[in-house]
Amino acid sequence: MTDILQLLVYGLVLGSVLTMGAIGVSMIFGILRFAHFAHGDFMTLGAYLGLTFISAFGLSAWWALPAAMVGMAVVAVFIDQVLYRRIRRTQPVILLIASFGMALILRSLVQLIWGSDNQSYATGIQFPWRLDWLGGIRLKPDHLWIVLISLGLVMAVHLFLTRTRLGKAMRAMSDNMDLALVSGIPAERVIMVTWVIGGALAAAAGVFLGIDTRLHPVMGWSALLPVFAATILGGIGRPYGAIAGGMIIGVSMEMSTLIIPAAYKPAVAFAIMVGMLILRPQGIFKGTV
Amino acid sequence: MTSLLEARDLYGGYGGVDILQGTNLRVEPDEIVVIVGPNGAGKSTAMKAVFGLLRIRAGEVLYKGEPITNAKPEQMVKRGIAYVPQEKNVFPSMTVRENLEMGAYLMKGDLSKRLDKVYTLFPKLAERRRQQAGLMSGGERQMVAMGRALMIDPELLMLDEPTAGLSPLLIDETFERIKEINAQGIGVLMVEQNAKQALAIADRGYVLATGRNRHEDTGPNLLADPEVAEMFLGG
Amino acid sequence: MELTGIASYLVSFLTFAGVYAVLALGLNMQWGFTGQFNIGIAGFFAVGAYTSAILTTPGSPAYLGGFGLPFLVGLGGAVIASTIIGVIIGLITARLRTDYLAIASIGIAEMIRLFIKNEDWLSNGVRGIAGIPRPLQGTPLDTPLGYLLVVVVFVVGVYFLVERAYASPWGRVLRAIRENEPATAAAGKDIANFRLQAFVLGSAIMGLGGGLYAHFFGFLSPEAFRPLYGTFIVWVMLIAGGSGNNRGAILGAVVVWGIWSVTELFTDMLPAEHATQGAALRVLLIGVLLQVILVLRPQGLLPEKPPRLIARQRRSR
Amino acid sequence: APMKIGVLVPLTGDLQSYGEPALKATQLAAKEINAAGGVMGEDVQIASGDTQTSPQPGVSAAQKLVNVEGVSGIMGALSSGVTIPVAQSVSKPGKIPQISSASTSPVITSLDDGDFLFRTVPSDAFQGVALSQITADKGYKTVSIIYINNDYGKGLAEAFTTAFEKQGGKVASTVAYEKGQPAYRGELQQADKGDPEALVLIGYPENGQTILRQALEGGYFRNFVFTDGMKAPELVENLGAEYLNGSVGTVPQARDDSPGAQHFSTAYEEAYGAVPPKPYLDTAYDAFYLMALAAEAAGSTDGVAIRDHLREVANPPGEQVGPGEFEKAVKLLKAGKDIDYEGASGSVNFDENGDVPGTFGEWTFEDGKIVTKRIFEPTMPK
Amino acid sequence: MIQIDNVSKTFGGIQAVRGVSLEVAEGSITGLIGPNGAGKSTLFNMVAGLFPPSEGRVLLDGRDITGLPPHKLFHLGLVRTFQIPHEFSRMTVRENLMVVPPGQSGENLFNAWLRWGRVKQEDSAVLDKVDDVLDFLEITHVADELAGNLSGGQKKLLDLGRTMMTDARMVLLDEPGAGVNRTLLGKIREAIQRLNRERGYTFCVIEHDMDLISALCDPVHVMANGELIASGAMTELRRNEQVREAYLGGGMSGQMGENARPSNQGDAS
Ligand SMILES: Nc1ncnc2c1ncn2[C@@H]1O[C@H](COP(=O)(O)OP(=O)(O)OP(=O)(O)O)[C@@H](O)[C@H]1O
Ligand SMILES: Nc1ncnc2c1ncn2[C@@H]1O[C@H](COP(=O)(O)OP(=O)(O)OP(=O)(O)O)[C@@H](O)[C@H]1O
Ligand SMILES: [Mg+2]
Ligand SMILES: [Mg+2]
Repeated sequence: MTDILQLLVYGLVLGSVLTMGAIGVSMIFGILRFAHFAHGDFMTLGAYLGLTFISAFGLSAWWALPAAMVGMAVVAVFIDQVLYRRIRRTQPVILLIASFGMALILRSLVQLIWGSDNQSYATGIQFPWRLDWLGGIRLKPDHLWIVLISLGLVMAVHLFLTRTRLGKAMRAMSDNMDLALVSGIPAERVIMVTWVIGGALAAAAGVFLGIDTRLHPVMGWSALLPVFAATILGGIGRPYGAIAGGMIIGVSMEMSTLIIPAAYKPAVAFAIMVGMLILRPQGIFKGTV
Repeated sequence: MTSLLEARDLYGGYGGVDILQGTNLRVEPDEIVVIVGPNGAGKSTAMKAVFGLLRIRAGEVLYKGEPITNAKPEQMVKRGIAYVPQEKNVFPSMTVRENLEMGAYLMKGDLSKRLDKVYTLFPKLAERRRQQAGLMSGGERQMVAMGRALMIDPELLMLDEPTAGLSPLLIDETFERIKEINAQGIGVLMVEQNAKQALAIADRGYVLATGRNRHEDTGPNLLADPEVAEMFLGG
Repeated sequence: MELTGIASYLVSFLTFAGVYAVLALGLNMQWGFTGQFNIGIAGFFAVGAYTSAILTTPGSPAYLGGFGLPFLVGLGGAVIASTIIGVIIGLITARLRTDYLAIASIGIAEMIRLFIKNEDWLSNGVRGIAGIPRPLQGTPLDTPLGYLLVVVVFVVGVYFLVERAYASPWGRVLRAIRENEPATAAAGKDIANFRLQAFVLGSAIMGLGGGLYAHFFGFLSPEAFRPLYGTFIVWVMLIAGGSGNNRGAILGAVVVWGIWSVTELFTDMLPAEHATQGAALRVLLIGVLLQVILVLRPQGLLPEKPPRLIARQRRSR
Repeated sequence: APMKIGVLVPLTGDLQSYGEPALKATQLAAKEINAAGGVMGEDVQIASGDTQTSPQPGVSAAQKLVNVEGVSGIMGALSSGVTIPVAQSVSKPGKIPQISSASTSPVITSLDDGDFLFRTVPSDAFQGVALSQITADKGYKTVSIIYINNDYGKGLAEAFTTAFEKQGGKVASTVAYEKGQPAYRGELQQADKGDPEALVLIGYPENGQTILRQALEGGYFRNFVFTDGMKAPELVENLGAEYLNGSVGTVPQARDDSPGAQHFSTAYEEAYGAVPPKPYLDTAYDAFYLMALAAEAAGSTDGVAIRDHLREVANPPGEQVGPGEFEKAVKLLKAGKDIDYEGASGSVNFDENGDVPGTFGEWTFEDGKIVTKRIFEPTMPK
Repeated sequence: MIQIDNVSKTFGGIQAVRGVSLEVAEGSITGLIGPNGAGKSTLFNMVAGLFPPSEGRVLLDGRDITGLPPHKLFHLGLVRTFQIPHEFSRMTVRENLMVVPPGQSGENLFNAWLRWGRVKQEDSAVLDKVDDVLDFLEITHVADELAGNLSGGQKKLLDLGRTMMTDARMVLLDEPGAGVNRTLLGKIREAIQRLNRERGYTFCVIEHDMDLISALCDPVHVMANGELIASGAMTELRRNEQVREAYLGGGMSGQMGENARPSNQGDAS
């Protein structure tokens, strides 16, 4: 029982990371209609930006987080302006392939700038609290923070999307870009905001991953497929669904080792996803029509 | 007095050949102007060009005397021009109410007055305010589309076939509404295939064919012209 | 036959490109014609490669087979196996929309790879299968050039079949499905059936590509079928070449594999101390070149154009 | 024409951090050889190729080396998954000798390579025995294994288990891990079953570091036994010295008191700074050196001729020459004498399969440093 | 020919069609009118197999076709057009029409590969037919355009053209007139009549243009709020108070719209 609870805790941590990535993927898909394959490398770059802030200004990882988020938001908007904007009027699949090329570019940049060895934010190990009232499960302060901050960010995004006009305009754009233009919705600005949110959350995911594990130029790329799985599970274009998707994928990946050989672990995310697609193709929460 | 809208000698298209071959359009304040013509004549293209959705290669568009050639749609809305496209004119996954709100995206302040106005014009929309627009019948969508455009309290309303797919009752109503709207001092430029009815309420009309102006006259005169009737209005 | 250095490099380069061209043609059938977003190419690729390898290698106690059968039997097996897998996956995913099919297919491909990786009895697992024979052994044509000829024959053959299919009424229905399913159904076409046919045929072609790959390399391990080189590069080839255009698919394979290989010559000019940075720079360059193609020619180098009407020229109006 | 040797290593992709030092080691060898007058009087050149840690680009790069650069031999590749297809589709048909410095897969021993594939690193079959020996020496009776799910990890895990059980030890559980996962706690939980005293971690730092961190944080393990793949200084930097103290590992390694090893480390340090405590530098150096010696002995840059002379210069009998003694070797060869190269990584004597036996080092973390405790030849327990 | 038997359809909370029963007689041109959102298209979609009814049955020639998929219905001779045009955007107009004819042997891959000659021959017959249809609809000049580039009205014509490419027995037309130029619409009307007379096609037409309906259809069914509220000849329906209130509008009679604007009456005719 403790085993299960313990893995559940870990699953929630992993789920938070995936959620941060999946919300961005989901929003970008909703508005620009393409699966953003560079999102994993956004996470990587965000994590490394965090590293730079830590080593340059001596910040702690938690203070580097907002800085990395801002930095990544800027990078994301920049990339959109120089690349994606130029091909936005073509088919989505072109954007998809372009984002794939962008993934290659970002990864090699990270490698050129920061090198290819493992790095980490802080030396040392943080030992967990033992929660005896909860069957003796172990809980690390970092993990608690990761989950709490993720929750906060999710709430913020939720409020933004439902309470602000810009948030609603995003949904309008994802429905019918031409009509949004005709209605006077400043499409370019909305797209920019989408990238700001997507980039910032990707950076959060990257920094969380860096805090929890280590930094490596392929760290984000490796997490990309589970992030997609979470997006699908939640229903494409549904940021709230992404939360549920992220948590389900995270928890089931961590728990899977209880029943199947660990070598098949990466297949778990896919198996859930494929099963889901076949049984309920719109995702848990209906995806966009 | 300057015209509300004036388009002079427009040339432009979708990349290849020019669809518009020197089209001219003019709307005076308080006027209802109707464009009729065969399918594929370039009517929708002309509307899109005026509204900045299409690059105009030559010619100019003036709004109240100021040039707005190739300005962004956002600018058009800010200046008080509203446009309802012919196809895909609602946000399918948003509710009726949200569709209307999007129409007033650039407007600051309380929307409830404007919403009420649209709801009185189209009571059906009030009834269905929570329905997703994508799931509505063809005619219902047209209402949503019109309603969305009216949310900005425009000075010039551009409508591309507003009555296509509407029931006779609603067509009558729609034209009534258009007259009402016009009576409040809003200029209306519309493309119509329901030509007889449209020309009947029009101050002026254009007949467009292959991107050029073929006839221009008052509505009643065009209706009376046997050639126009034979060629474009269905006898 | 003696070949000079550059020529034999070219031979090997073209063999590679040829194998990829087969995969790109298979993808074109699924995506270019029908609009099926399969990003699980690596799965079919792997099934084809492993089937042919198991059938043609000499016996081994470590894994299933090998049966030491001839090359063509191996390829036939590759096609049959990937057809079967194609039918199964095609039926499972029949109801899925584009984006969902994409994600489901990549998931299934990864599952196939993990299966191959972990089921030693079948595929020798992570150790891989070595000693896959080349065809034409014992003949004077048992050279790299000979194998290139074999690959070219298959590329041409597949091109012919696929191009005919494209120009035929069959291809017309597929394109109609790609554009609008309800309308195609209303025109009396059994969309599920056509979609399945296209998916399976595309998969079979990918399996053939896998077989050609196995005999070119002589060794298979699950590493070869990771998404980057098993799937994405094929997509890049098709999109850069021109999706919907079979010649575009072939051209894309040559150009993209060219970029992938030739960029190395540029970075070789850097001093040797900077080899690591050079390699990263090269990947950067690949990424940038790819973007340049996409921005300048979003429809691909050879954009799709409606096939010439196969019937006699219509009377002039 | 001057002799050109291809160096085929991963410069991008998962194993890139091993590619760079290996390339440097060969550059060092080339520098020394050229300072000593070069091969047949001309400077030997290096052409590098990037495998991207994947077979397709690896083979393509090898093709380029052979056909465009016109190399006479290939040093590489590192991972067996690339080395084997290169041997089968490039070296063997092109009749070019290939020496891998890091591919430890047992498959290579029996591979039908037309005798063109060699390696300067012992097969995993031996390291498994060495690993079992140091584990037993530490006094561990029951251990668990977590290994990377590839040929390297699997081969070592199996060899270790066989040897360790023969020695009377017990393997509580064996878990394969997939690389690139964000977390490995499930794996650790599995490995924790059956009260193991230590974790035998066979893998690479890329994910190994995550596993270590999560093992420590989760309180699963405190004691570790590593293999060569995890001999990486960044672990200390990233995890903290105190947690690694006392953990031990094996690595294929020459006796470091041998003149060859000493020469190599001094020369490397002079040229590039401290020798990174990563494996497969000395083996790369030796592979390159042997290739040059064999060409000198053959008096030709033809691939087959070089291959035919590889064993002659590498194996006894003959006068021993070592790193830094190229000039001497040339003289001996010119005088018609037989030579026996004793390399930086050991005696490097090729058997009929192109394999080398080897000695292994036992290394450990001491106050944040990786130190070699001893060098030994493993013996299979009865 | 078609018998709709007590059919209902609910979408989530909305009951779009409630217990409608009606018949389309063989050889007739039946009209279906009603206010927007009355459930007409929904009824059509159920008959055409786009989705099954929640309740009730649909019979074609006495055979139960409830829930059959569209392609099967097509082969039973039932074709339809869409209210919102469904063109094949990245195919030429000509190809759009060439897709339709059933039983093309080139739709079988093996024929395409092995019996190229025959496929070619067949295609050339198809092409002749296509050219006739294009001529008829006056869109020959855009025959080689991609269909996605057509104007709104042209797309409607193309949709109609597709139904003319086959030997249908029963054609469902969902607002063939919306957005179509009235002069052309007159010709379409004639074509429908001719197909009906000469080839015995049965039509069921949804349309809001009363000119077209009264010239073409007998009988006409009126739906409102998902229910069938009246049936009969157009002249009778005009006198039906319920119909006028729900659909035609207060003072209307005769040529639509004219009573609404008496001031313009003289000019209009
Ligand atoms: N898929 C759907 N989901 C939910 N409601 C739907 C759906 N399709 C149609 N409706 C609703 O069912 C009702 C009937 O729609 P239908 O399209 O049949 O009307 P119609 O009679 O064809 O109207 P029009 O003349 O305007 O085309 C409408 O209120 C519409 O909003
Ligand atoms: N997106 C497009 N790309 C290329 N050509 C187009 C595009 N849209 C329209 N056209 C072409 O421009 C011409 C004029 O089209 P337009 O939509 O302006 O016609 P219209 O007068 O509005 O006709 P309708 O009454 O049928 O709506 C047509 O021949 C059409 O084929
Ligand atoms: Mg139009
Ligand atoms: Mg309808």
